[in-house]
Amino acid sequence: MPQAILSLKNINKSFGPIDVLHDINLEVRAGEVLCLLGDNGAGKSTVIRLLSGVHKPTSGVMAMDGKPVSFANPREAADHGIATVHQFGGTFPLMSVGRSFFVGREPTKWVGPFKVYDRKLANDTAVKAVQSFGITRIDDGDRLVGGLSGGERQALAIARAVHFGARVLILDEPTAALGVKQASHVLRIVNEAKRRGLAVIFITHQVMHAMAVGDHFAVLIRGAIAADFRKGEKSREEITDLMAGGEQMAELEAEIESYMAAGEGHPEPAKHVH
Amino acid sequence: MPQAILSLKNINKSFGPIDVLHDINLEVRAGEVLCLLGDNGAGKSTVIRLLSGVHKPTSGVMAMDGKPVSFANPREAADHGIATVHQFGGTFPLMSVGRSFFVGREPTKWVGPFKVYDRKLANDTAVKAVQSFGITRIDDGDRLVGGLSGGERQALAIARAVHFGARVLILDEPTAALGVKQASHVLRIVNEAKRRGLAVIFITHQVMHAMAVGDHFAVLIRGAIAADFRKGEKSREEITDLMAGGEQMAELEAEIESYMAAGEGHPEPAKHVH
Amino acid sequence: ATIAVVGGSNDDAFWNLIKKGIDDATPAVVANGGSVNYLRLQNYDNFAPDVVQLIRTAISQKVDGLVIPNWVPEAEDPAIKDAIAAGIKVILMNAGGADKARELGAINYVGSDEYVAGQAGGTYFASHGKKHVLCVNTLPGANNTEARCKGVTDGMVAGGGAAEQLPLPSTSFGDPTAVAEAIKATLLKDTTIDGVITISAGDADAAATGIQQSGITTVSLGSFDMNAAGLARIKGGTQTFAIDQQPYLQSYLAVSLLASAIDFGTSLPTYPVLTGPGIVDAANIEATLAGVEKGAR
Amino acid sequence: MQSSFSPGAMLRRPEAGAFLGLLAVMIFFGIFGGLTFLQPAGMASWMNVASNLGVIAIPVGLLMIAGELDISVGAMVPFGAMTVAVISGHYGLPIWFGIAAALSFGVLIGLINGYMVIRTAVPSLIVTLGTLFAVQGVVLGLTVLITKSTSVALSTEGAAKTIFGDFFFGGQVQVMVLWWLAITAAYIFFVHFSRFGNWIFAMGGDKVSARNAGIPTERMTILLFVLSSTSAAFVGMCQAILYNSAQVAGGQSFIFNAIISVVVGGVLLTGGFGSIVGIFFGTITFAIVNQGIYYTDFDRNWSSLIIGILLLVAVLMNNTFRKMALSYSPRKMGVK
Amino acid sequence: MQSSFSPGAMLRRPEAGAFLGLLAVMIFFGIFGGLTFLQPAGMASWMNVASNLGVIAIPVGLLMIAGELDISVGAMVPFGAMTVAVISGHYGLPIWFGIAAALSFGVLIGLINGYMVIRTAVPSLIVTLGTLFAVQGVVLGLTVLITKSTSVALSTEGAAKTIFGDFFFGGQVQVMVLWWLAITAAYIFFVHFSRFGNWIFAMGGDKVSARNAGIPTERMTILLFVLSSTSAAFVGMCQAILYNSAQVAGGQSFIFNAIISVVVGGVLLTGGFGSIVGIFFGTITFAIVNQGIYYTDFDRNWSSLIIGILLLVAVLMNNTFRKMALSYSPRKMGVK
Ligand SMILES: Nc1ncnc2c1ncn2[C@@H]1O[C@H](COP(=O)(O)OP(=O)(O)OP(=O)(O)O)[C@@H](O)[C@H]1O
Ligand SMILES: Nc1ncnc2c1ncn2[C@@H]1O[C@H](COP(=O)(O)OP(=O)(O)OP(=O)(O)O)[C@@H](O)[C@H]1O
Ligand SMILES: [Mg+2]
Ligand SMILES: [Mg+2]
Repeated sequence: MPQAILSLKNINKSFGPIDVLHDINLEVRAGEVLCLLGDNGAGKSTVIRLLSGVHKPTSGVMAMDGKPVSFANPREAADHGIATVHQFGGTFPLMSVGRSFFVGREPTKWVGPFKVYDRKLANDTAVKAVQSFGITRIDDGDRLVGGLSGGERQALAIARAVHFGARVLILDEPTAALGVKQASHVLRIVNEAKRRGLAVIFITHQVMHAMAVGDHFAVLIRGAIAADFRKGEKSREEITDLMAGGEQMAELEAEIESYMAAGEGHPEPAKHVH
Repeated sequence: MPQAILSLKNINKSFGPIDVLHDINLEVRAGEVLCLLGDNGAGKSTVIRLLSGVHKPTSGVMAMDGKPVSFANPREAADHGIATVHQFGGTFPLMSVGRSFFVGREPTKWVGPFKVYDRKLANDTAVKAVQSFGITRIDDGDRLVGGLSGGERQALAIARAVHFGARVLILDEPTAALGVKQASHVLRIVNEAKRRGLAVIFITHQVMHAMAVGDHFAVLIRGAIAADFRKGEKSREEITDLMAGGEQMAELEAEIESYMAAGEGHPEPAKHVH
Repeated sequence: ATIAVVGGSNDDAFWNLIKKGIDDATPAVVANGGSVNYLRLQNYDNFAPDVVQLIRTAISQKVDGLVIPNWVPEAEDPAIKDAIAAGIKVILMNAGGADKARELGAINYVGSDEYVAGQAGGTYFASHGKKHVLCVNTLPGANNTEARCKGVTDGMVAGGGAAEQLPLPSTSFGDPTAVAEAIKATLLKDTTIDGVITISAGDADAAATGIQQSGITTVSLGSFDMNAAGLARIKGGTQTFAIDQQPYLQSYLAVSLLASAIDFGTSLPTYPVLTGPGIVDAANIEATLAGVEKGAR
Repeated sequence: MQSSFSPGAMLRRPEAGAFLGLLAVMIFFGIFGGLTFLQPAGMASWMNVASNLGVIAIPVGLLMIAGELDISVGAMVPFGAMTVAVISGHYGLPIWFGIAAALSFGVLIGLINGYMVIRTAVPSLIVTLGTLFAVQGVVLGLTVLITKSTSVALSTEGAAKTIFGDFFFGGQVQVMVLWWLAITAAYIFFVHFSRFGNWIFAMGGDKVSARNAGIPTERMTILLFVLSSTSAAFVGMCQAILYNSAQVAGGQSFIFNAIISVVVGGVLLTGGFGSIVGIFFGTITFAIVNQGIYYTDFDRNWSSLIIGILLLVAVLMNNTFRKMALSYSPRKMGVK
Repeated sequence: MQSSFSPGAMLRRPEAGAFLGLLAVMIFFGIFGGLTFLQPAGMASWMNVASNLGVIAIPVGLLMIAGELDISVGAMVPFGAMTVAVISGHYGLPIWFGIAAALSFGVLIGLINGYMVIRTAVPSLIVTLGTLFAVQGVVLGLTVLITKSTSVALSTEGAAKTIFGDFFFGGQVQVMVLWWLAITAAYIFFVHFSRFGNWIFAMGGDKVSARNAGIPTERMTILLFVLSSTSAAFVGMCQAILYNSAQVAGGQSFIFNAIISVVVGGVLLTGGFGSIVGIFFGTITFAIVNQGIYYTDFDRNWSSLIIGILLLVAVLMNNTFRKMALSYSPRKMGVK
């Protein structure tokens, strides 16, 4: 197994009196997708915010390539090669696709004595990057982001992260608001990033999506790591139960199961309650 | 089959030059869950907005119990017994749970000559309604909504709709941002509403969720109904393809499938690309 | 002759009387083939630059004559000199004085003087036995209002009394209740005050109420400039006097003198032409009211 | 279930910060100004100022709770005053004509503001900045056109004078104080006890969701703009009757004074949070600070500085209380 | 790919509305005022007004693009003027001391505004309203304390006079016009060509996302507040040198005039959209409307009305253009 790019050791995080994370230990490796699972409020986004320099841990050690690091702000994390697509936001409706893509890392060129924003390069790069992820409808980098669909915006954010994320790509619920096609697009993008040798951290509430791309799974329950296992070590039912905070999801799952089993064989319509 | 409570006949909807819906025909019956499926931007939320009085159709007929109706505003739709939880928003962070629950339909009582807002009744009703859906952590109606978790807020919105939605309950992607446990809670709520005899319209991008509760499925592709079938008439793969706008989802699905098949039997970890 | 007149803010009662004087003088100018253009300040918020701007506007319009108040000499003088250098005949009106007019090369000064008007008010108070006067300034920091209050103080001191200024914050400007209550509070706190003077006629409306509220009947009220309500008070005895600089005359004379000088080469030996300060009190209230009827006072 | 009368719950109410601010200001001026300003004559002093401001501040505050701003009130005060003075003073028509006309113009400008805000996506700050200038221009232009003057006298006798522009209680207190108290009580009922108040909070929280919840947001928006500009015209009208005269200029100080009172009273500028009682306290606080300095020995030249610092301190205090309100949950969240 | 020089693309730019507005205003005054105001002397008239306003309007507009407001500029103009007048006029110290002090105070107040905005969640409208009053109070109090007067004379000779407060071009045009053009060019580079401009737009679009994208949002916010209050102090200082005197009062008209220029220039009050060229056009438009009336035969009393209507029309026009910009997509969306 390769050495971890990024590792968390005994990380704790409190917001004032509220303890959110408790003794987190995690490792992320190149060419591997780590799925971070857990209930609403379990602390997944908080872990991400520590890794991307938005917050600082209250205690514990973060290390890159074995050397301890500390990020004063998101910029420093980005400079260390950590690219993050946060759960909400990340795009700017009234900005052009090109400018939005390069926000905070604008490409410049020299024009005489002045270093100016290279609009053409930015637009071309942005359009190419987005199209390489299959969103071919975006062909004008001057178009405003506000005019894109939700799936297109998500793709833009991810394309941006992949473009700049030299080593670690972090995606916080990238598929939540997406349709089946867009979601599968995102999953393909994750597989593509993994194939390119990036380490990926992927957060989702959908077992199917997690299982489709994950190599390694960590489940958070109320701020602590409740389970940490590799692909194939646990069944879908076990993972689902863990994602639900360790409770038995039996009833509903059973209903879904029974339907699915039946569904293949085209059962007769269920009886209705009137 | 019982008579349709709500039906759409040849409904079209354009925003200025943009045609969004095209010749929609749909029927919703009591005690039945209609799943509205489709890609991002297919027009699902637009259908919902017509049904809930936010927009008016450009042409076509909407009927309740066979009689044509037209809603001038959301209030009129609500007065006809149509309760909607919209895709975004619907809760007010700086309002109390009780006031948020009753917003627009505040309970009043007479105090001398004055008709005043009945805070106690509102709080008690709201807390009871939310708790009856399993969210027992909310026990004070004066608490501000902004302090609730995403799942709790969603439950509040649904509990509100069920409480007022005498006949038709519409949920637009209620499970999108929810954890596995919360999502299954919502699915149980849908089943409970159905059992109580409500007609439910349910929008989701997750096949599993759709199949877990749906009796009847309608798939929108680019603003038109591309398929309309009942429970058991189509397989999960077929539904998934339809949800993705009719395209083949084969590759990725295959990967998921293969994993799932293998998952049950604890396969050895997949090889990594380094 | 084409004549430009620069004047005070649009919504200022005083400058409306100036406008009446201009309007009444205009027919004679027009009859001789000329025109009169009245350039008014929008407000007093950016005073000196705006005034200079209006002078330059007049220069750019290539007028023959300019009637201009010299409110802020440091700022206006260069522009007025430029105007004269451009061949424009200038009369200073309302503010500036004879010495300034001579220094700049203007042909005359028509008007009163804020400081002199203030002095007249102070002297009037002192000669009526008042010992301690409050000058209420709702626009502290502005040149003209500061000069008025300073004049009152010097006039009182010369007459053996004392005076002080009450500056109100900008949050009280235009709220008569806040002005009235500020005056009342000051009167209650310092019972030696026996006279109040306001820097504008509108403030006197509020001051009258404030004095009445204080319950101190020995306080007499004066005001700079006057309005209908103030004149009614003078007639009714609840206000003692108003300082009038007869704005109608200022503009009427200034425009007429200037037009005549340009068109016919006349010149007036009287230098300067003083239109004030005049005091309106119970003695001459009836005649004043007759002028008010006709919109000239 | 938590009792709603616990000290903790009290501290989380929107008016908590405003109330503590009021106490602090009273203690401050009590120490530096003696207690004159708490005795009847002194109280009348700031009550009169607070009443004129308060009648305008409450509807302005309601607009802020609903997520809008109205700065055209600064032109509506002289508009109301001038309308009654021109109609009943200059033309000598019965005073009730003038009163009716002043209030009607208030309604009219409110309708214009409201319609422009709901029909266009232009922020209300900009819309009402436009009407502020436009109404100022109309008042000046029409007044001069009609009366050849910018100051119009008005003398009122009888019932209208007693009801709108007189003093009572030993000739010290303006009838406006009674109006203010009555109107505040009516607003408290309207906002905190009737169902409509809930609608205003919902609109400020999320306008689209509020509309979807069946609230007639457009009608409410127009109603609130009509309330604020009519209230401003009402105050102007009463001032003209009280002071027997109306000026074209002035009234602009009501813009910032009302905003300060509302914000000091705990209303959130971004909408969705606040209370009438808070605005009431905020108005009194502002009036005491504005007038209290005359009871002290401070140099009057520093009054603006004191007002500015008060505003910043009050807002920071409210901010703290609002955070407490939001983070409140009956149990401690977190691990273990 | 769509060429960025097509007429359609031009119309979608933020300054399109502002440019058409400027044309409309020029035509309007061309018809009603003759062409005098387009001849050199007339041009100097509105150019001088526009230059003083423009130097302040651009940083105020940048703050609006970044989602903030600064109304304390209304107190910074007299503060800057008074500082240089007191130091170099009253105390007679070298003019460069006064200039340095005026600008330093600008930086200081900007830092205070910026820190309060980033450290607290209080909206910048309220924070700067507080500093507006506080600075007004300080200027009045200190000036009276030091000089026993509210108007201080200042006479400047030599280089400082030539650079900051003189006329050129036949004694018609203020040097401020040169400053304005140079500063505008610098801002155009800074905002539209350097990378920092992108940061400002991102901050106005979504501050949290901007920070997460690695933009030093706090430092940028402080920088922008420093820019606006220093620019206001600069304008005040130059006015004092030009007019040889400084008054305590005044400057407040810059608040609304700057906001109007910025909004007429196509900047979105809620942030994230606008352009320097637009603000430049907006400032000229405002200056022409403000001065143009003196070249017409209209009754001067109606000028406020004209300004108010101009503002509303300009904003509605910009609104239309912004909608076009947003809904633009190379292909028609929809069914079939
Ligand atoms: N800045 C903060 N201050 C106080 N509490 C916070 C803060 N940020 C997060 N929390 C709390 O920490 C807990 C974990 O939040 P987090 O956003 O990490 O959950 P999550 O696992 O991402 O949930 P979800 O699946 O809903 O996105 C929650 O209880 C949340 O209220
Ligand atoms: N008010 C509007 N004006 C113009 N176009 C609109 C409007 N509302 C929706 N549309 C367009 O109509 C189409 C359908 O939108 P809708 O929100 O109904 O999609 P959806 O199926 O709910 O998608 P999602 O799964 O992403 O929520 C989209 O292309 C959208 O841009
Ligand atoms: Mg999260
Ligand atoms: Mg939708």
